[in-house]
Amino acid sequence: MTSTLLRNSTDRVWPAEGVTRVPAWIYSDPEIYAKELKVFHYGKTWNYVGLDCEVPEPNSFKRSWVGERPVIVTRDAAGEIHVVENRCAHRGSLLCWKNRGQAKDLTCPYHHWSYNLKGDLMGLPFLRGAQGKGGMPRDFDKSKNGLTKLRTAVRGGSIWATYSDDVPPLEEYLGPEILMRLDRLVSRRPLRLLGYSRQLVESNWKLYWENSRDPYHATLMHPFLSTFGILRTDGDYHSVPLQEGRHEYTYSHYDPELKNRSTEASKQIKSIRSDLEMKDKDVVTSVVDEFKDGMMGAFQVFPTILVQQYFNCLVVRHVIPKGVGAHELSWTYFGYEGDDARVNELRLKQSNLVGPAGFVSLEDSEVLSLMQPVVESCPDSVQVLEMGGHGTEAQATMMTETLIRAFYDFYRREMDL
Amino acid sequence: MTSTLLRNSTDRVWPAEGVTRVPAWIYSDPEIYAKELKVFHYGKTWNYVGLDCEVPEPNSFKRSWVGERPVIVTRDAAGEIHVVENRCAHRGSLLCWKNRGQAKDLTCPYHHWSYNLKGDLMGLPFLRGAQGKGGMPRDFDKSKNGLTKLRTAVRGGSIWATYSDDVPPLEEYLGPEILMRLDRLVSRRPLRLLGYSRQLVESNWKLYWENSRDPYHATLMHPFLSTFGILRTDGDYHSVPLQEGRHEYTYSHYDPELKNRSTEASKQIKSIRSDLEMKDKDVVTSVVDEFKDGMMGAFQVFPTILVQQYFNCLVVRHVIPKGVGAHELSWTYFGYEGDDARVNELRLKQSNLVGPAGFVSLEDSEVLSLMQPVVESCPDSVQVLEMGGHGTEAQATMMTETLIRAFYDFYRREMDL
Amino acid sequence: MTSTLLRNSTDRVWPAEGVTRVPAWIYSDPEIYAKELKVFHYGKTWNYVGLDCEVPEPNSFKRSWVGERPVIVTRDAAGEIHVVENRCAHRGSLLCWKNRGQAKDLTCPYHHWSYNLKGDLMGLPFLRGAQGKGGMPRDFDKSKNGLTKLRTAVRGGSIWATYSDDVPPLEEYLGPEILMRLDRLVSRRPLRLLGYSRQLVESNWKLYWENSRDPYHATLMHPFLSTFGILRTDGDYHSVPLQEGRHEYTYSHYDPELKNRSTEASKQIKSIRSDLEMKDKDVVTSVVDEFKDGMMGAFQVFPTILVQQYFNCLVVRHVIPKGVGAHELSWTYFGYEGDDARVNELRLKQSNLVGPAGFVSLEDSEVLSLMQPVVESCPDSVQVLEMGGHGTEAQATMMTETLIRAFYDFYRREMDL
Amino acid sequence: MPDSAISRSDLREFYEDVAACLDAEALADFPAFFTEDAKYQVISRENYDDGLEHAPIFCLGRAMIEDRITATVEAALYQPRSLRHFISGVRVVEAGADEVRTEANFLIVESLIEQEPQILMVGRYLDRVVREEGALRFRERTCVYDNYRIRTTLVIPV
Amino acid sequence: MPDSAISRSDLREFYEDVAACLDAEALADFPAFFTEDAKYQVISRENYDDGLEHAPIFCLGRAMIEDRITATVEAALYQPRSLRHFISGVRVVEAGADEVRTEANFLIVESLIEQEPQILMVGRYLDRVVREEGALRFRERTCVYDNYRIRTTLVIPV
Amino acid sequence: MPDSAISRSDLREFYEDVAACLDAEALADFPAFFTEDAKYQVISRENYDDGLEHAPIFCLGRAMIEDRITATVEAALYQPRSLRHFISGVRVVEAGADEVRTEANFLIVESLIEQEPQILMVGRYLDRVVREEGALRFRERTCVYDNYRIRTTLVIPV
Ligand code: FES
Ligand code: FES
Ligand code: FES
Ligand SMILES: [Fe+3]
Ligand SMILES: [Fe+3]
Ligand SMILES: [Fe+3]
Repeated sequence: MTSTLLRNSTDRVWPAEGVTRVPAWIYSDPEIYAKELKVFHYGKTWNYVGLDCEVPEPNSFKRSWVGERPVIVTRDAAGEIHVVENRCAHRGSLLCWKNRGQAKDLTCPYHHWSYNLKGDLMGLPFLRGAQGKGGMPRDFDKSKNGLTKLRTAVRGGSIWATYSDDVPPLEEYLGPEILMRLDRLVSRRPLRLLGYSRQLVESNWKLYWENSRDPYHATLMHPFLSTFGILRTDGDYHSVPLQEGRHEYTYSHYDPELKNRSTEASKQIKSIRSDLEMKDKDVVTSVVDEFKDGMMGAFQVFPTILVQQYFNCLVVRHVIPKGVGAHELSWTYFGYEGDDARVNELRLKQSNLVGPAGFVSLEDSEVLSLMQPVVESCPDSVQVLEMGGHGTEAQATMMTETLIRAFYDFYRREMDL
Repeated sequence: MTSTLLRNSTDRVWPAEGVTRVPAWIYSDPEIYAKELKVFHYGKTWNYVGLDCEVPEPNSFKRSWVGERPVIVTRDAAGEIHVVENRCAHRGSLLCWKNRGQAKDLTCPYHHWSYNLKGDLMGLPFLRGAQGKGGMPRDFDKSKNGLTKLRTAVRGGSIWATYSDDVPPLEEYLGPEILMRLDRLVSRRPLRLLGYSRQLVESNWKLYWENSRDPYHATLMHPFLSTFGILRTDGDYHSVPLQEGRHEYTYSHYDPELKNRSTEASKQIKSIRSDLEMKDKDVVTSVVDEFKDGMMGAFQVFPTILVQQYFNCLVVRHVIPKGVGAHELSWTYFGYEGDDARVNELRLKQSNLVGPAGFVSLEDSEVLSLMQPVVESCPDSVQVLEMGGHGTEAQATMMTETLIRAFYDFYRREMDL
Repeated sequence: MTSTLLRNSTDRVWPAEGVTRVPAWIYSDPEIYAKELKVFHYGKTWNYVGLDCEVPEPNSFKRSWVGERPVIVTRDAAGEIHVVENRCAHRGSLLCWKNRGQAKDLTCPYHHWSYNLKGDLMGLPFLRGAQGKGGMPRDFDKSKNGLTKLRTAVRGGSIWATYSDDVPPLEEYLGPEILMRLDRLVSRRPLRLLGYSRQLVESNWKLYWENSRDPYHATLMHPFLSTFGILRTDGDYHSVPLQEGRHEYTYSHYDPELKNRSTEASKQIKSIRSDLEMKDKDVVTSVVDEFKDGMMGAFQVFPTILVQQYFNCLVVRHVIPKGVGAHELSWTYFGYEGDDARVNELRLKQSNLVGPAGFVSLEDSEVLSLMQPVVESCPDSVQVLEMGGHGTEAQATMMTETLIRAFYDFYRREMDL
Repeated sequence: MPDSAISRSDLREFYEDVAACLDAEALADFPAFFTEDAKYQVISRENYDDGLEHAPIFCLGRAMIEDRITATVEAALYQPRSLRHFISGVRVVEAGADEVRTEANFLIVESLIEQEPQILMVGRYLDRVVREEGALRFRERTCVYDNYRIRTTLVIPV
Repeated sequence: MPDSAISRSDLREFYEDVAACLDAEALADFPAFFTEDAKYQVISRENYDDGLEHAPIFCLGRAMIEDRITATVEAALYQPRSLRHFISGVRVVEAGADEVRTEANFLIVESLIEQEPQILMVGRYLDRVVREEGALRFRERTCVYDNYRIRTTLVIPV
Repeated sequence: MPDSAISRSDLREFYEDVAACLDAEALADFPAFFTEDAKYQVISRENYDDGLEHAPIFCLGRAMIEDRITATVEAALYQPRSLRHFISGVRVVEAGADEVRTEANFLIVESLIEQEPQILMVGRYLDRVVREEGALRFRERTCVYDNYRIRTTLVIPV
């Protein structure tokens, strides 16, 4: 950790090879991290903050985060969604102490200043004092002392916020490919909240960001995927960077026969074992193809979420930075209003696949938390990103790091590195 | 936390509004914190280090702190009080490992250098070596290798220390108003130690310093106060800054009828509940008015203590900084020699009011520890201090932030901010 | 800790007295620490990494550290020893997750790149892709993408590594005096591993480094030594700095009569108690003088180890820095192939003497962990090193700090302070 | 009491035996502590109190418990770890005709290479226990963990 | 033994029931575990060993225990928390005619929003227990905590 | 069962009494819990699993246990500390003719001046217990600690 303290900006030179190399100091340098928050999370981006089913009725709220800053997502009496900082305008106390709940207004515990769910200051004790003593000055303007309001956008059941007035509208920021995939999951039917899994991963947030853009590792590090025929390197697969690397998506078509086929590629995977079976097939097969397209996929919206679907398990992974060396993974599992009992059961059962104890995800946090001390102790070492060539174009394979190269192409421009 | 690392001195500009605004970065910037220790605790101030009843007999000692530095308060064989650093003059080992005790001298565990209770080096093993080998050089001067001695002052039962030769004598530093209030509690009769409560609060020390200068929050955030008629915003109350904001005091006269009176102001406090009663009234009423003045009050002596009295509960709150993001609250409860059993029982019972589990204090550490991450994640946010106007003058009300404004007026001058 | 953050290089001025003084900031300043790692552990030094009996057969490995960097010590199929970084050449994952074991190759958990025990990249999945898609570019050169290999040297049963091409060969680096003492313990007979004790000491690594060069403290702070007649300040003793302070050794001849003799010097040690006896004498007496020289001694090889022998207890203390304020002490206890049951039992019993629970070592970590907060809070305080005069020459006594002065003489030259 | 009855000390020993099985990573023996139709889940207090059904580990029926063991043992990658269960306050909250509803507190301390030991999980067992073929078995075991987040990974059942 | 006698396993179950009441924040039920003249205090080992009487929680008589519950439930503000007690080593140190002096170790683990779970308190119970109206009750419960400081706040009784 | 037999609850109480002795730092009473030929060792799981014999505390025979107590009480220097043992899962793994092989989990929480309380050690007791002169005694006690390192120092036996 300390080894980065000696560095000054002139030491921060990206390797000459460009996007096929990544210097380890970007994962441990506190100044790089602070700049990322400023440029990305607090800058010209749209940050995911939650789903509308988390604030189901009027007069409800939930806590969320934009970068390291705590925010509150509210639905006011009129049903409108707002996002405000969870920081009292008076002296900066944390305003809301509960994760989620109902409330007509937000009252600060410290001096009881109270705000409506839009974030406007409605009242404060002893505004005019009492017995002619104390109180706020006559010129105190409540309308200038509300909560910090973030620009908010809602798309289907998803809620977004930004500190930027310049960032283009959400639809434009997401772009048609992401919109199509997002709508497929959250805009066609009203959402129903299944619950959360929260995970603390002691690695720089970008190690997770890369990992979820890395089809190359999937079938190798997650033996479960091939062993039980969910995904295999030789299956049909597409890795597509978007907007010069800002976002990306991947997808494949589920192939029930995959498990029993042996190919040139499958032979290369030591960890495949064909003799194993799940006793309860619900977890590893497509029982109900609810989207009628046989697709399984994931997509990333920079800088906050990865949305993934395995069969009927629908989940948003929210990556929340917690200092240069850690991040929280907040998993929100959802379904749809009117899900029948069978589909609901499938969603719950298939949640065993992804999450802090997920059959195809638990290896990620194991590897990344062990990787962080390594990158901290070797800030001048470099990562090699040449799988699938040196380019940043879309590729129809899992055997590529094009999505990561595309990301660092984008990253270097934005961070001016 | 890291978000402050990018800052350089030019970023540290106080808001143009002056003392009615406080920038959040003063609570999280490690360089500001380091400067505070240098200018305040290690500079031209008198630091409270303890009470004489903690070192009751000759040849006794107790550990204390000045800023982050460990010190030892001793009473030598002649009964004289001394304050020395708890750091061996030889190689810097922690000298004294016990909180409190009796000792004729201080012997270091590492190489057994021994010092008298004044801090003078009395002896060291093998000073002259043995068999003509080893030992210290002839020119080694014991008198130049004693412990670091702090300038010490005693007022009544209170003990003070400073690193400064320039700071005026204690009486002058405290001033007549503080002296009067301090003497009322610690100078009229010999003190008796009741015990300690130690609390770790994970917030910058100044958040607590403000909090204890903030009558505005008292009846709002501590519902117990009004509910059980101890203090109410519409009661008689005085908020008095001293020495351009360096110290301050507040006081009120206890009014047994307060609980049952309803007024314009009391109606503004949501949290008042008139239907509740304590079964044991000893805790919430003035049974024995031992000072014969019906006064309840508190005062702050910069930069270390808040002294507070509730009925017969007498306690010194010692604020000990522990890094930029935390402080220890060391509560010392005391009474007087010759207290009868009834008064002693009242003191012990009424200690339920203030401390880590105190009915009228537990909310403070809850709020402040939740506030620290907020100020760290929003270093550029500002606090608004306009209750009671924009000035720094004394006011006869609780509905004011004049004491906090006065403090930051003082703070900015001393810190050159 | 924070108090060091304000410092800039111009504040870092060594006291005018020179090596008889040590400024406390060298124990808490993160930039000094980072420079130490660069100049020492990653610079022109040989770092101890283990014993050959820890990788007894071909195709075995163990984990170790050079500075803060994780490395792997391997013995390949041909029996040859190698040291490589425990960091995958692909994306930097921690390669080896086990402390010790057998393996024919090293396969990374993340994408299964596999390396031979020399560190050469042997293969990686989908090197050529599959179905004409993906894979590495044609020009990808496996021979250029192996693990980072450290220059390795073996002396008797000891294994050493360096990042430097310029540092002289190990034998020259160690010098004849160290070689003789090292060979005495590890080169005459094949070693046998008895086991490890690992200890976390929350102090700067140099506080331990001094401590193990400090005969002055031994009999004073470890009362066991004199009480049970193992070592006494008035015994025969030699303190010898080597190579202008880089390394050092100390030794004494065991004297079974020492316990019962009273002298001028022994009288100076308060902590000696002559009335105590061990019921099992095996732990405190020389039962089998296996080296036929009656010697007991220790020596330091900069910057990683202290090797010590008490009777038949043979142990290497590996000092591994873990940030500016902590270090790991990794104790490796060993014997020899063919030790008979009696000697083996003596080694195990006498291990009670040194280690995290050692009768003559447990005080060290107690004192040093309490000392670290003191040096952090008083960065400008100085240590006084005048025992045994002001020089850095060898001395035939325990009553000297010459070895520490010699070390800082060396340290200042290397660190340019 | 009838020997079919389940005493508090029977339960404590049963709970301790289950914990010992997990601490020893004898995972193959774990499913046998459940009835065939058993429900086993590890769920956050946040979800449980809010009536949200999602649980990071969610098994309906012993078959799914066996599947999780298979996946963990045969198809998962994780760093070596030592887990120790500490169980306190085992008690019967309701004794029904054929089953007892029981509760207890659990604390799981995790030790990893190069790390200080730390609390992995803390919370409550909310169970339904029956006597089957002479042995006690869980008809339902709901592990409600208090900790806000799971540190790194949850691999071994709770 | 006479059924009035208090066995070690009776005591363990009593201790566990009291802890369960606190963990469930069923504070209203807490005073009933004490006799009317009971003394209940939570005191630091620093004060206790030094013969200093001050205790952060100091109740003389069940009325004061009820008052503290009232104050905590009706007139206190604190963040949501989960507490779990772990009790070990319940034992009788002295069996008197009408009361037994008992001791045990306690560990309280606290879980807060956005925090990793942590040790809130650790220490010893030093108690005097009597049988009253068929139930065990504390005539005195002194909770001596070892930890040097209280982290943030002590809200729920120990 | 014959009164010579050793029940699980006898063992739990025995384990708790031994822990109480250590928590009270009544070290002089510690050796009496062992037979004269007893082996007592505190060893890391790393060494134990690897078949390495070295143990930071290694005593062959009660005499060596007494020596360690003497050294600790009379000739060692360490800062004041409070230790609390928490023991869970005491059970018999094998009941032999004259001895029982038993296991349990231990957690030791340490409180130091100016520090937050922390886990000092966590692991397993692997013991052989006999009844001797009417009392239970250890013929062997092997304390296998899971934690990778010992934080600062191990002074008081486990
Ligand atoms: S800080 Fe929120 S009301 Fe004062
Ligand atoms: S450090 Fe105190 S005597 Fe040496
Ligand atoms: S990081 Fe090792 S194979 Fe990819
Ligand atoms: Fe993955
Ligand atoms: Fe307050
Ligand atoms: Fe030593």
